[in-house]
Amino acid sequence: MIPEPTFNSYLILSAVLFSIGTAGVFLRRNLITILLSVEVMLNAVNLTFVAADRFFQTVDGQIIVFFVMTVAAAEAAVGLAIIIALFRHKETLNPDAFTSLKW
Amino acid sequence: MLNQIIPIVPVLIVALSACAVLLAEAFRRQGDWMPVGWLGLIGLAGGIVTSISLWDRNATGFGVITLDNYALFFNVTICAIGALTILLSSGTAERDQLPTGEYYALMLFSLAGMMLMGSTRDLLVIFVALEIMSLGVYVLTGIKRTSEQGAEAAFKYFVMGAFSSAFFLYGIALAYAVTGTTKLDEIGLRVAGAVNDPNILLILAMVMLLVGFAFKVSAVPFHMWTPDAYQGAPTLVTGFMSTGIKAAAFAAFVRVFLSSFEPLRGDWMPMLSAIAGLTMILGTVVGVAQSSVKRMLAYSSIAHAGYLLVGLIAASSAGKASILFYLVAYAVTNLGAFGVLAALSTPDRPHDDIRDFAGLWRERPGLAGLLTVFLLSLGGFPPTVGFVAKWYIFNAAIQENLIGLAVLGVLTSVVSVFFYFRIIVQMYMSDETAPGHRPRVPAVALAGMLIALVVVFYLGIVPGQLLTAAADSVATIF
Amino acid sequence: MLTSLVVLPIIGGLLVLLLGKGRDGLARQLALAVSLVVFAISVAIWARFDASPTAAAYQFVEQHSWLPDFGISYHVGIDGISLLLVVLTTFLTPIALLCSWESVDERVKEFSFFMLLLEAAMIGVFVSLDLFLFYVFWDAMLIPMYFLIGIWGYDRRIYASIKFLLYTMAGSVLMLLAIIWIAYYHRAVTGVPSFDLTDLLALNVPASVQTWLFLAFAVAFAIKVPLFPFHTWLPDAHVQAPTAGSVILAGVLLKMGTYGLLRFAFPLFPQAAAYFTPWIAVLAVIGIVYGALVAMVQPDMKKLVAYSSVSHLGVVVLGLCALTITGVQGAVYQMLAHGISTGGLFLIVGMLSDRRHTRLIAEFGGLKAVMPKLVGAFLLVTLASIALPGTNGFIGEFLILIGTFTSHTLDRAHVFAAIAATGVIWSAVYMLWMFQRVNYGPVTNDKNRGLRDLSVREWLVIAPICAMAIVMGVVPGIFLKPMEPAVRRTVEHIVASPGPVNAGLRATMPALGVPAPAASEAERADAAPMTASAR
Amino acid sequence: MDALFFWILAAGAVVASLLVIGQRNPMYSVLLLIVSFGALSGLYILLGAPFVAAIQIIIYAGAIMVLFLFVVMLLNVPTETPQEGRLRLLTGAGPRRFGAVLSVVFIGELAWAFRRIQAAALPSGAPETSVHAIGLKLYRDYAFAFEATSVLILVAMVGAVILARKETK
Amino acid sequence: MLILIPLLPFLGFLVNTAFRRHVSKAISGGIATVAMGLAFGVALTAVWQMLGSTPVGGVRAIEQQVFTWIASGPLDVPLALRVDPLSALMILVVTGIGTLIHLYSTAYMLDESDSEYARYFSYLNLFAAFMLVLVLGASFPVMFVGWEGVGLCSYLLIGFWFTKKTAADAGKKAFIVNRIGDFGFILGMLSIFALFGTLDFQAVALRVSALPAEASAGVLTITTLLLFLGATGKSAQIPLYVWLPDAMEGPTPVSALIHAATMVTAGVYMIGRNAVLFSHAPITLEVVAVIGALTALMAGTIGLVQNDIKRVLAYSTVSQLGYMFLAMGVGAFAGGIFHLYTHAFFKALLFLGSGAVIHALHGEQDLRHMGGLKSELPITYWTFLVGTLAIAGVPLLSGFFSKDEILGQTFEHGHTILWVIGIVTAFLTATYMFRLLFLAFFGERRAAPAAAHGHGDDDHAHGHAGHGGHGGHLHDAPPAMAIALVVLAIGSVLAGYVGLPNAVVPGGNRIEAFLEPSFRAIGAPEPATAPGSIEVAEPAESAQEHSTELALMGVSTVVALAGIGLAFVIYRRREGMADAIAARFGGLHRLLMNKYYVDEAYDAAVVQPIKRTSSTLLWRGVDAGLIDGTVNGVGLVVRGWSAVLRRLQTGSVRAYAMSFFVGVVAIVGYYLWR
Repeated sequence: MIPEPTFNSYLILSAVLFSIGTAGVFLRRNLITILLSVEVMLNAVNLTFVAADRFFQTVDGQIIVFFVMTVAAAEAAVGLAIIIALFRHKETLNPDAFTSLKW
Repeated sequence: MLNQIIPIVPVLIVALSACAVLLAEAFRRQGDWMPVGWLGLIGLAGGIVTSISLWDRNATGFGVITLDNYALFFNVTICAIGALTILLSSGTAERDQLPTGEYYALMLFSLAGMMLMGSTRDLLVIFVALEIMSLGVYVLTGIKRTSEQGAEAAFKYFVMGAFSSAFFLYGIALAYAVTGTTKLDEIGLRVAGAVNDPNILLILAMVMLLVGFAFKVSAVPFHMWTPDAYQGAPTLVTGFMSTGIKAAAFAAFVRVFLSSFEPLRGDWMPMLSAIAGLTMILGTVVGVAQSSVKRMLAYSSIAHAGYLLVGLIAASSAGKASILFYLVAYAVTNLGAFGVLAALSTPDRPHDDIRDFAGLWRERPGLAGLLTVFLLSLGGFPPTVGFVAKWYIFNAAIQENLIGLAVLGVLTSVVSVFFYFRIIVQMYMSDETAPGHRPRVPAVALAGMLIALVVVFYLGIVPGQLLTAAADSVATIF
Repeated sequence: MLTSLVVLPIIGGLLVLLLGKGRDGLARQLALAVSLVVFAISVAIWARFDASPTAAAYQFVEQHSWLPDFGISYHVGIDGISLLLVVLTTFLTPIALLCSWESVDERVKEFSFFMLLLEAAMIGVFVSLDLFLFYVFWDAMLIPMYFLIGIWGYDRRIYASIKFLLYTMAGSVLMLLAIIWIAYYHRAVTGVPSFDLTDLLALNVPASVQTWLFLAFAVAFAIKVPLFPFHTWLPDAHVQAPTAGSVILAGVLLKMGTYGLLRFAFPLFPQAAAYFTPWIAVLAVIGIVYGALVAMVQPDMKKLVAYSSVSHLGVVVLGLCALTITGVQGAVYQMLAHGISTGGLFLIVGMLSDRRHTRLIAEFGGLKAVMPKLVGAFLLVTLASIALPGTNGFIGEFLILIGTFTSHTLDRAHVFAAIAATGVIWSAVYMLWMFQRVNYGPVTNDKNRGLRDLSVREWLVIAPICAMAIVMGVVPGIFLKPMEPAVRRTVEHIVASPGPVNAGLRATMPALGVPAPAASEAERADAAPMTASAR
Repeated sequence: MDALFFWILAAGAVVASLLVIGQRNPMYSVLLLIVSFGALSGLYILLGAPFVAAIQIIIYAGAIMVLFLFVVMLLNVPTETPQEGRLRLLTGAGPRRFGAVLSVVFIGELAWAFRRIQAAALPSGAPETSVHAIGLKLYRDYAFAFEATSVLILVAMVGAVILARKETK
Repeated sequence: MLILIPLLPFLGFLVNTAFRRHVSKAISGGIATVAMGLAFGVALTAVWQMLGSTPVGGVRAIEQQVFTWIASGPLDVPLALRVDPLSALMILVVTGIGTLIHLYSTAYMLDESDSEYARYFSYLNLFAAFMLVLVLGASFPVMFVGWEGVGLCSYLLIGFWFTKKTAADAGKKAFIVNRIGDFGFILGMLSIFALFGTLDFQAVALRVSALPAEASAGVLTITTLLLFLGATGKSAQIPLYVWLPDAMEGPTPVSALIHAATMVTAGVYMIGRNAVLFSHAPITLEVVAVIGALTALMAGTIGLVQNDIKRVLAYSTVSQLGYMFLAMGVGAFAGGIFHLYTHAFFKALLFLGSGAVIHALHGEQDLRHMGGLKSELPITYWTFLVGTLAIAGVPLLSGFFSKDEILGQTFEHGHTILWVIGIVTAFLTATYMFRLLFLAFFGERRAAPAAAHGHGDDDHAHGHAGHGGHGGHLHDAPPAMAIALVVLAIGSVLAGYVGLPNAVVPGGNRIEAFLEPSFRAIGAPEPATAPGSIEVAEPAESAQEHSTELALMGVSTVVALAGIGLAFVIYRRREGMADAIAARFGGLHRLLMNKYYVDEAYDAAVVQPIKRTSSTLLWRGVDAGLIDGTVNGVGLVVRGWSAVLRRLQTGSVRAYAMSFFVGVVAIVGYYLWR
């Protein structure tokens, strides 16, 4: 019989997703994918909120999720704008191409 | 309902002035001049006035905003930072061909965010405010669209920022998962309840929040963005973020860690001590080898974050007050320094290589003198405010018997003197003179620097009132 | 009264700075005028100073609340010791300004500004009775000196100046921590923090802690003195500094180290002092011989004089460590004497290098035939610095030797005295050798022919020095009498320290993680409050 | 029954996310991310939060991801080419593997942490999650945050415009 | 009143220094000489007063406290001057002979330019002033003022012709060697103050005599030895005598005044001044005696072969000083002072005589280039002869009595070996002095070979007319010099008659009786063996005593005559015999010529090692290398780390994220694993 998912299993799931997101940030060599990875992380967090909501029998978490999505949207907007600006300077999205600032 | 509004009046004024600036910019026809900067100044003045008038009122509203003296102290500080920045930017911003309207508007918005960070008692709002502030500054960093470095800096800052805010959010989530709330007070109650055997989730939440704040105050090892962002951003934006963001971040940092997570002090103190030590060491040591002044100041700001953390660790009332005082001191000094840099920069060259300062004394004795004073203050020499601030921090540290950190702090500050003085050496003692002409200094910007100068000396010689103010304001929060 | 001594130079400096472009002459005159006024005031103070043997207390005291919450106040006052040092400062500053009348010809305004600032800070150090205030002046003093060396110095000035700055700071920051610690120890005991010297002297700091605080203070001062292993900043700073800088550096700055030891380190931590004075004395005598030997082989006159200062100040420190009235009085006297005679030497060397733009002994020779007046003055200050009886140097050295020999706290005191007395030989060796190589023999180097003798201005510069050298040697009473009560008070305070001298280096501050040594219950109670006050 | 769904969806989310970061071509990544969002919204439903599930699809998959797609198209981003030259040392296989390992370690840590606390079974009954209830709460308790968010969005808009608009000579 | 005595010459110094550029020779010389003369007068009156004063505890003394000089804690040193028999004798000698030498100098230094002339006399006055402070000082520090002051003046005067390197070197050497002595002197002072809590001579004497003889003998011995070290420095005894011969670089009158008559005897005086102290330290006395004897012998042997007229005299001075210390050592304080007093006359005479010769020969100092001057310089010759006879110890001249006194006492105190040494030295003295006489005044003029001008110490470098005067008629001493010579010659003959041996004229030794009180502690009970009072013996054994004494006299007389005879044989009768002997004992001769290579030994053993250690080990090694290396090393380390750590900032955002993440993982790990 399949084990019943507990609060912990949800937490662990979100943790896994979160870590995958982090991994994406420094595994990928493409700015957009990096942004996507951040989105993955945010979503993982959302899962925690919702699970906690169920646990506490409230809806605050869901509202927070709502805010998080807004923030994510805003970030995405700005991030993509920056990416466009960058792309205008150098015809590439490889983050390692932008290392004029260092040391 | 109205008394609900009261506590948010200052931030509201600032935000509205930002909108006003936007509108003004929108209705500006190509070429004709619009006093956008002054609008901002008015708004900030309003913010300051209202904040002061609300002193000791301890107004609360919306269940998440508390305008205790602590918050007010930061409101005033942040508004002052903004005002000073605007003063210094006037003239130089145009010269660097920045879109002034958006420039000031974004600055004001992020100022509003900063003010919020200090005056809320809800993690969610802190998060949102943090985002407002950060997004504004990301954009400001890259606002000079012609500069590739600016874009690069903005992107690095943005990526790291988003990354860290994800962690911060995760921290909030974990805290929520344990306590079922994001209100600092209730979290505090839960923490106090579980102090002798803290729930591991709580610890994790604490760690994540700590990471988020540590990133914003650029503490090692979360500092990597700082030098690049500082170097790439337009000079005054650098000044703005180095002072404003630090202040706001510490406002929230102190509130969260010394109210809700105070009971866990025993748990976070060693970790934070280690971070503080690393921060001081790395900031000073790496600063020694820098040749770009902006980058050097970036590392110096990292080191200063270390000193501030020492104050946070001390955590006594003296410690908290010392943080407040230090932030003010650092803000005025650093802004002054960046103001001088900005005044010297030309559209084509940021004038931030250390060799650009060679022989500055002969051509611009006034500016050289100003920069000297600010550098001395950064180095912590009496009778400048920098000395009092450092003394106050180490005062707190010694009281709490943090001898090791104190010793580390003073020794690193000695080392830091070395790189501050490299600039002085260039200005006064090098025989050759830097090529390229020196632009004329806008009057308003000069006024701003002079204000900074006066404050540096005034607070250095009679710091009494500010010290008491800081002490009072921290007294209200715990 | 005392405040005016501190404030006047600052105001004057700012005025000088505000002068228009190209008003160098005016700047010089204004600065000189200010410094002379300050000198006059200080003399007036001396005249009104009550030197009666009963008047051991501080005089001309001014106290204004500054940071009351921290027990910090603007508290100044002088006793016999600081009085004389203040006068020394105000006496040397005009001379230093005058001696750079021609040699400093660029950026005169800034030069005068920094000189006056320096004077203010130095006076401040000597008059402040509040440790915070003291530290403020102590640290502020570095800046003008740094600029004086770094801007108007010789070729390796940048290295020398930054070395001077960092070296000194490295020592003093730890002292700052110690100051704070003791101030809050005062709070732990009495409930209110205090940085006021008189309050802190009343404390009885547990011996275990004294060790560390004393070390923090002592290192700061030892670097300033400079005591033997901490001296290497001195030669560089001296050689690279402009004449005026060297004069002030040798004349006043070095005294601050010894002054600090006497005024703060020893009285505040008497037991630690009693424990450490033998070791310091060892360093001192090493310094005496070492400095002399190294001075002997220097090719550069300034360097030679610099190392001779190391040797001489070793003598001073030894006198302090004797902890006898005679020894300490001799030490203070020797501070003044060294200020005069070494200042004079630097002035002379400066005049020579102004003429020849070199300070290498080998470049000179037979000057006596060329400029007898200058060489006459040279001879006089040389004799003063080798402590010939009848000159200022002798009195100090003699008193110090007597005091050391009869010291109760140093065991094997006579050995210390004996080694110190060899200084008599060494100084003669290196000074006379240098003097002879420079002034006697035939004029070998043609560049030295027809050098002009002392100008009127240079007379004005060097004459007061020579006069003082003689006066201090013949009628030392003028200086010994005012300082005696203060010295007596200080020495008695130090020697009459309660409790055994048990705290060795083993004893550790509780703050450093090591538990406080399980000494008396009281001591533990003393050591605890710092942690008690944590939450 | 729920349990089965949970495991399926969880697996789906994880796999999808892994594929997201495993892709060379951002286009695929975006699409795969939408998949994982779908899986997540499924989980939300399991958790009894249909409203969130809905906006998850609408806003995220619908709006944000479209934005991404749009940019990807706009810039017609080239697919990553294997690393060349200079920065190999820092981004070459070694460090990247290290990064991956680090993430795994992080998972381990978190998992271990969650193992420490005793497993808390989720209460069966879902809370009152009608849009009405949420709305009330949102506009009453979270009014201020809501307002703040508006500012946030304003900032984002201005910023995006500033950065993305073409250079006006 | 007493202060006037040193003050007068000091005023002379001030005037001559201040106006050296504006006064003619006559005035400056006049001022100086008159100042000395006045000082002599005052001294006479002072002594008269002293003799008239009522004795306190058996001692007549007058004292003047000028003002409190140094007062600090227990230490209280008034600037006090005191005249008692001993210092009375000294001030008379100093002022009297000083005046004569001033007078002599007025003529001798005429070749100098005006300002140099004035400078010379100002120094001379200054010296007199300090010397008088030295002898008048009532306490150690005051004496020390004079002690170092005269050292300074000797430094200045030796190096008077400073353009001449050898002169400058000699001055420096004198000062430094003296400083070594002063080091001992200071330490002696310190321990005396530590022992007795005072530095006043009388008080010290009193407290010492209060002690039982053995009490703290060890400390006393060390203390007195330290003082004696000072004496050896000042009075050119082994091991510190090396400066005196070089000091002959100075003008000859200076040699006469400072390096023969007065300054160099300061050490002897100092011991006499502290007779009580020293007589409580028998070991020290032994050392003093032995050192004195050895110095006398060694210097005498060196004197035998020197060719520079002044160096011969210099070594004879060292040797005679050795005599004096011998006397002090055997407790014959009075005898020592007596010899000091007679020696002042004849040695001053001899130096001035040699000066006259040099003056006549335009700076020629090498005996080998002299000869046959007897007829050309009659005054000089005759006076010189008197001096030579006196020093040689020919009976009925002053030298005979004093030297005989010393030898006699040495013998009676049972120091037979020392006595033998003394006798041998007496023999040598007679020999080398007459060698000098014969070489200089008898035989043929030996013109200087051109080569002779080459080497340094043979000719003054003060712009002299050169050696044009050879062959031609030489001028004898001009009046000023002649007077001085004659007076001193008379002195050399008569001075001895104040101290006739009691054996010959009972109670004839008046000077001893006169000085004796100065060697006692005032008011102290007369110690059983009051030093110097040996002569006061019962008539019972006095007969036998006298017989031995007479015998001894006979011996020394014979010895003196023998010495003269030997010199006569070698240098008059048999031409070339000297060279023969020199060749015969070549090694010995070379050894003596080079003064036993002592200077070289010192240089190799002391000077060079110190210099080398200082420059290579201490300066380059420790200072620049070790300490500064450490200091700069710290800086380098910081810079190094800075260069390394900044490389972590690679510029790749993913690396930044990595570091961020590492931080997180580490922190979380810490909290999980702690």
